Amino acid sequence: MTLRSLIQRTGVVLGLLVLAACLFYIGKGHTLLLDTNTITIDGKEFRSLPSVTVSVDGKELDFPMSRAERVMVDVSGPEHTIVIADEADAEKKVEKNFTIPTFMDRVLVSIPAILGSAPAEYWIAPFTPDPVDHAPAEKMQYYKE
Amino acid sequence: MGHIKRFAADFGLPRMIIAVYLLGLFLMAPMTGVSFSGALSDVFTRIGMNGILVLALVPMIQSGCGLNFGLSLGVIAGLLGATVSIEMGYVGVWGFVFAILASQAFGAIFGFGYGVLLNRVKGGEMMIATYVGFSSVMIMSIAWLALPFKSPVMIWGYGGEGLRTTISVEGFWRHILNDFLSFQLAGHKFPTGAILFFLLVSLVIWAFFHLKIGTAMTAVGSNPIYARASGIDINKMRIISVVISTMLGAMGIIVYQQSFGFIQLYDGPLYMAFPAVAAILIGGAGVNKASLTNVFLGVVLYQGILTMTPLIFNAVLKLDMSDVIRIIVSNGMILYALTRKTKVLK
Amino acid sequence: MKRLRLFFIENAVVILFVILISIAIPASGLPGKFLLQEILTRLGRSSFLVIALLLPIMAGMGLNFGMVLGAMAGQIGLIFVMDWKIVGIPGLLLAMLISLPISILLGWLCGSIMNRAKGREMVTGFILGFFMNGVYMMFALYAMGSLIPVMNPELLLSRGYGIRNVVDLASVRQTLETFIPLKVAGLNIPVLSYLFIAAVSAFIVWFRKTKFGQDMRAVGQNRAVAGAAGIAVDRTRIIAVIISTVLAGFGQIIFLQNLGTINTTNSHEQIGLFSIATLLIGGASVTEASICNALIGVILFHLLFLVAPMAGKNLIGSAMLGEYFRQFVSYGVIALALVLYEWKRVAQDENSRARLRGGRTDVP
Amino acid sequence: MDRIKAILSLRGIGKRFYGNRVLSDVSFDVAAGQILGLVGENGAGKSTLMKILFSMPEIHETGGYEGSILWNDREVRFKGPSDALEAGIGMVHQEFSLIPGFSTTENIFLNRESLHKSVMTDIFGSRIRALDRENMTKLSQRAIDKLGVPLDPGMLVKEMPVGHKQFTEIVREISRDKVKLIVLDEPTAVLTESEAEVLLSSLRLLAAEGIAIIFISHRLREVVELCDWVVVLRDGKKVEEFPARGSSVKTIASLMVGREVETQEQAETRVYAEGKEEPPALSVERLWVDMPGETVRDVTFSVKKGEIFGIGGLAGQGKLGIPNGIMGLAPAGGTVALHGKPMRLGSPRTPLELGMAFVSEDRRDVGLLLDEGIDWNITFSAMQVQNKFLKPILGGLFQWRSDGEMFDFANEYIRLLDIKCTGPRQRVGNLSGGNQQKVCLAKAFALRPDVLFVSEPTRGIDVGAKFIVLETLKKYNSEYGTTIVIISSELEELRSVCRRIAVVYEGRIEGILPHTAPLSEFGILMAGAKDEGPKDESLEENLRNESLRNESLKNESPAAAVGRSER
Repeated sequence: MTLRSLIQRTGVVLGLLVLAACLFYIGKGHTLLLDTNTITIDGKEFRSLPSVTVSVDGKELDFPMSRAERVMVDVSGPEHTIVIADEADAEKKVEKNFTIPTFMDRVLVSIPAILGSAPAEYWIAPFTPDPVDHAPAEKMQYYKE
Repeated sequence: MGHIKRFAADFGLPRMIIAVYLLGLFLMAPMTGVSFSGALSDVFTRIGMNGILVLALVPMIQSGCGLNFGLSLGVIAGLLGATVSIEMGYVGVWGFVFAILASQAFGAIFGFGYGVLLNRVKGGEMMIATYVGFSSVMIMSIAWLALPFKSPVMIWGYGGEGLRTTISVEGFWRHILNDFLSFQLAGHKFPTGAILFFLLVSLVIWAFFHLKIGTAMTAVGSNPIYARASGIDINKMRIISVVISTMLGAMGIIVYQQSFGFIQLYDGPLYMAFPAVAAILIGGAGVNKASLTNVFLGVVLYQGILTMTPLIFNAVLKLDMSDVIRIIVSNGMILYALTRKTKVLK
Repeated sequence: MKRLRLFFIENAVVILFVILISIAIPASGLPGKFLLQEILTRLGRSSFLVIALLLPIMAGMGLNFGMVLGAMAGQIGLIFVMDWKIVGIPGLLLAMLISLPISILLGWLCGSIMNRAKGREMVTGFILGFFMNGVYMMFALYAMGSLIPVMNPELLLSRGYGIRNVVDLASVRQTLETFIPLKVAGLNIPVLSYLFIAAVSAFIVWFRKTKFGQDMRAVGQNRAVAGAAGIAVDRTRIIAVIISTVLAGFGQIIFLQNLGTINTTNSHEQIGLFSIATLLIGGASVTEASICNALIGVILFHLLFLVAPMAGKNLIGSAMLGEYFRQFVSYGVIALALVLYEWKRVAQDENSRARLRGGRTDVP
Repeated sequence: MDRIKAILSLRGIGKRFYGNRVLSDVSFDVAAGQILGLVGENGAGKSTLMKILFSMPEIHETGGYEGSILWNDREVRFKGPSDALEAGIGMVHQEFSLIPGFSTTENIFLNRESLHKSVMTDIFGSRIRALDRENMTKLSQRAIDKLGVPLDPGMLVKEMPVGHKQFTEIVREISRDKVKLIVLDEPTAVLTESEAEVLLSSLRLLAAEGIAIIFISHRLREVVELCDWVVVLRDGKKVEEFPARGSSVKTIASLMVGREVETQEQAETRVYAEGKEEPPALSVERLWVDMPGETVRDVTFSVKKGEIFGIGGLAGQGKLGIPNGIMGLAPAGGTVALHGKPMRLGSPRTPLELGMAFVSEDRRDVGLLLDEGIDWNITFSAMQVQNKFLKPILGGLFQWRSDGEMFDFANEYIRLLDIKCTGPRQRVGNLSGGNQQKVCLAKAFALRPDVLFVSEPTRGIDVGAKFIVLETLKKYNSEYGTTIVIISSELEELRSVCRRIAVVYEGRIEGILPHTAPLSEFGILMAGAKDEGPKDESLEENLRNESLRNESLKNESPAAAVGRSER
């Protein structure tokens, strides 16, 4: 085996590994938990609007979210766009991009934080299910992307 | 030292590993609280159950037809014999005897056709046997749906079609051999009759290979060209071996059923050949050579592993890996035999 | 006239099945549009697996019963992807990438073992499939979740280790079929699946034209001559099996994403049987097979698959009968192909004997 | 030697196989453009010599060779056949090494295909490159033109006539750019007369282009016609080399088959078959046998009761086909009568039941059960055909094998024939060739045959065993009056035990000679040159001297045992 072929072969293997990593990165599925609960950041309280329509990556939820609700949405990849509009006033619309760390499986997305233009690092948080779930079970709705 | 090495070479490494493994299992039995005598009784029951099916492989191996993966054909003949016997309403010993006689008739017919086919595909017998076996099982499945059996024991009760998938032989000839002369061995039943029957059939086969015709059959397997030059009709010998093998398969499955208690129809016979093949190979047989020693050793080792593995594994690891181990051991053994360099490759 | 006869003899299997199906379709009473849609879907689902069988046939190793090894590799890839929650097309591609090294390793193993059993590659591959199934079960049922970390508890059995019997592939389910939606005359066309099949077909066609392909053909026709000419016979055979195994792994991923679930312990078991039967029904033999045979085979086999139970029910009043008949056909067509192959081989031996007699043929 | 510069010189080549000397001190030269005919009986060492030239693995594995090979004046030691090919030496084998489903072009360039470039070469190796078929066709057409034969580059080999296959093989060799020397092993054996003509003229064409050719053939007429120079090998030695022009088939044949030997001792042992006018035990009329490589076309002869009859001839001429056909091992037709009663041909059982037996030339495949013991091997035929070694049980319903009788019988023959073994139960596969042959003889004797065929009784066995085998045959003949037909490639052997010897050529009996006939006559018959011109006197003389010189040598170094397998 010549050095040239050794280099090229190593290159192919590395290329495949990089490809695998890329696929992992862009294909990694995340479960978003869109949350309209009131959130307090640095002593400042953010409240959601009474009713908002939310769409993630161009897909709108079937029905608007009121306060203190949590909705699950499956997405894939790191980059996402969220559009939040006031149900009462369609003009009042917020469109934001956010990035999910690759290894964060379940992501709590705080609608009030985005609406209230809180610093971007507070928009999302890893979600670890507690033994007692905050959101009432009957309000959980499952969406498939 | 050289002696031991020679013995090891003769005995074969895989066989040795399996024997040591089985021995280990038996030694562990008392430590794990597994009932030793119960396990032993279980092993013997299984030997009596499966022995003849393993024995059925010998004639075809000896005549050079290879491993009879088409044993399911014999099993089908046995199923026909058993169902016909039940349909006729024979009970007890007579039911059993009739089942065997009927199955032998079917076995002879199937075996003849099968033998004629195998003679035309010399060299490719094993794969063809497998798939001929498989397709016959499926044809028979259609037949089980269509055959006009009437016995209420066998047909679906609630207006279903054809025969049941499993038919109980309770009340006909369940344990007819197992219970014959059986005695209690430390609180567990020893299946004397089944073991005796297996030995008896083995004796007949042993005698057969000491006759002129059996000698000729062995020579055909060893070197068909030599046999032909000595005036032997190779094709005839091969057909006879296939017929005997199929008939033994038919008998074997009935003995199996009397112990098991059920007749399994439809897909039941599909993979019947594989454990038998694995057993005889574990016993040290080759693709072209098999002896009764191989049969005995093989059936003891194989059934021993099958019985002991789940017992010990469950007791020690709380883990039932017996299925996986069975699959790996039996197919590994067949693979080993297939890839081994055999001297006579005809 | 003679040519017509020859055509019938050479395509006897295909013609037989065409006749069989043309009787069974009206008997089944299934609507034509339904059948057409099903066939379009199944072409996309199964063709890749069937095409995976072609190279070993070219290399003279017969029907690669060892392809189930590739299927296992594919399933392992999918299980990992499910565990890591990689979704959609990237998930499928990643599953293929994961299966790749496993397939290569298993293919190498399979090829090496077959090289030790020259002349009985088929039965060896067949048994090897069973054997590796044991190893696979060990891996899937005992190692996963204990030795190999599994993050997603939904995949595991309740006892805490071992993959569940059924793995839901919801996140990749039918992504190939729906990625490029196309509807023609009310029928869904799985465009991307077809592109995959086109790609593998192109690969096979191209591969035949390379030196690898030429060597494989040479090895397939006469090992001794090829070896004497300096072709690395064993290596060439192993490469044929490796490629077949890798393709079988990809094929299994495509197959399963269409079905949407994996039966952990037995999704792969029947794949070898069905793929081989499919190829043979398409008119292939143990020594010759083409992409055409594969595609025709898929259409005929699956038509039979679809209509046999209904036809059985309508004709004889038993759906089970159709089911058994279908299985009989799968096994029977393999048995038939093997018998024909052996007959041909015996005839060829006779023929080459006759040729040795020399140029003069004045023997009375 | 006053010839032009040699491109290949063999200097004192010798070779031993497992202690058997098969070649000793062979030297000759080949010059560019020269056609050298290499002739010799089977086992004379031609094949071994060529194997040494090509440095086949089996030569290394058995300890290499003696002497040196000079290629273009430099000593070479090729590491393997590919090295020799690389250096420019090509070989056309006897059996076709062609892929049936490939075209002429594909076969010519097998594993030397011209390839397109590919960017993936470094990753997957050069085999990933696609074939440049256009270029291949062009090159193969060029090579075909060079040979001047009517070959179609696109035709599949399986659809070709035999001759074209041979041409394809030769084109393959000359298509190599560097080829300087081509070895042709029996190239005309499978060709028709006209095809052979085409081949010979194309070989002349090649030679004219400066390519040297070593032409190995049993067809001596072609050798005389085609070659510039002839080298005769016998018993592993070079007997003679001389220009082909001016020599004749007869002289070459005589040189090949050996020397005149007629000792008193041999004449004495023949007494048993002299005199009495016995009726024929076996008469064969118009026999044909379809045996691959040994076709018998039309053979008629008869053997007297109690006679030891010899059948000789070169390999491939059909002498082996005769016993195989009569014994039903190969498809045959014609009339064979035993003691005047015609016998049905085609089933091995018939002749056995009528009291005939056969010791096959193919010990391993036909003669023995290698995996069984000596006792089984010896007694099996007698048991199956004549119901010996059996005990009736259950009132004769079954025939029980009597292992004890078999054991004793085997023991007796082990003693009689001096079979070296650990006992009657030893696996025959573990015995040496000579002892295996003795087992084969014992198997035939166990049948107590009336007529016994023994085919190549001494092939591949050592001197001691050879002697015992031949002596046993003679003894058996004189003790039981058994009619024996010995088929052998070794004329000397036949002449030492038989009274009459038939020589087979091209599937026919070319003539039957008494053992006393001069060697040259045998040679002429073997070469199929009955009606050739007058003898070449000077060479005849030469031959006589040669034979006297070699006589002593012959006795101490038995003919090549291993090389004998060549056909």
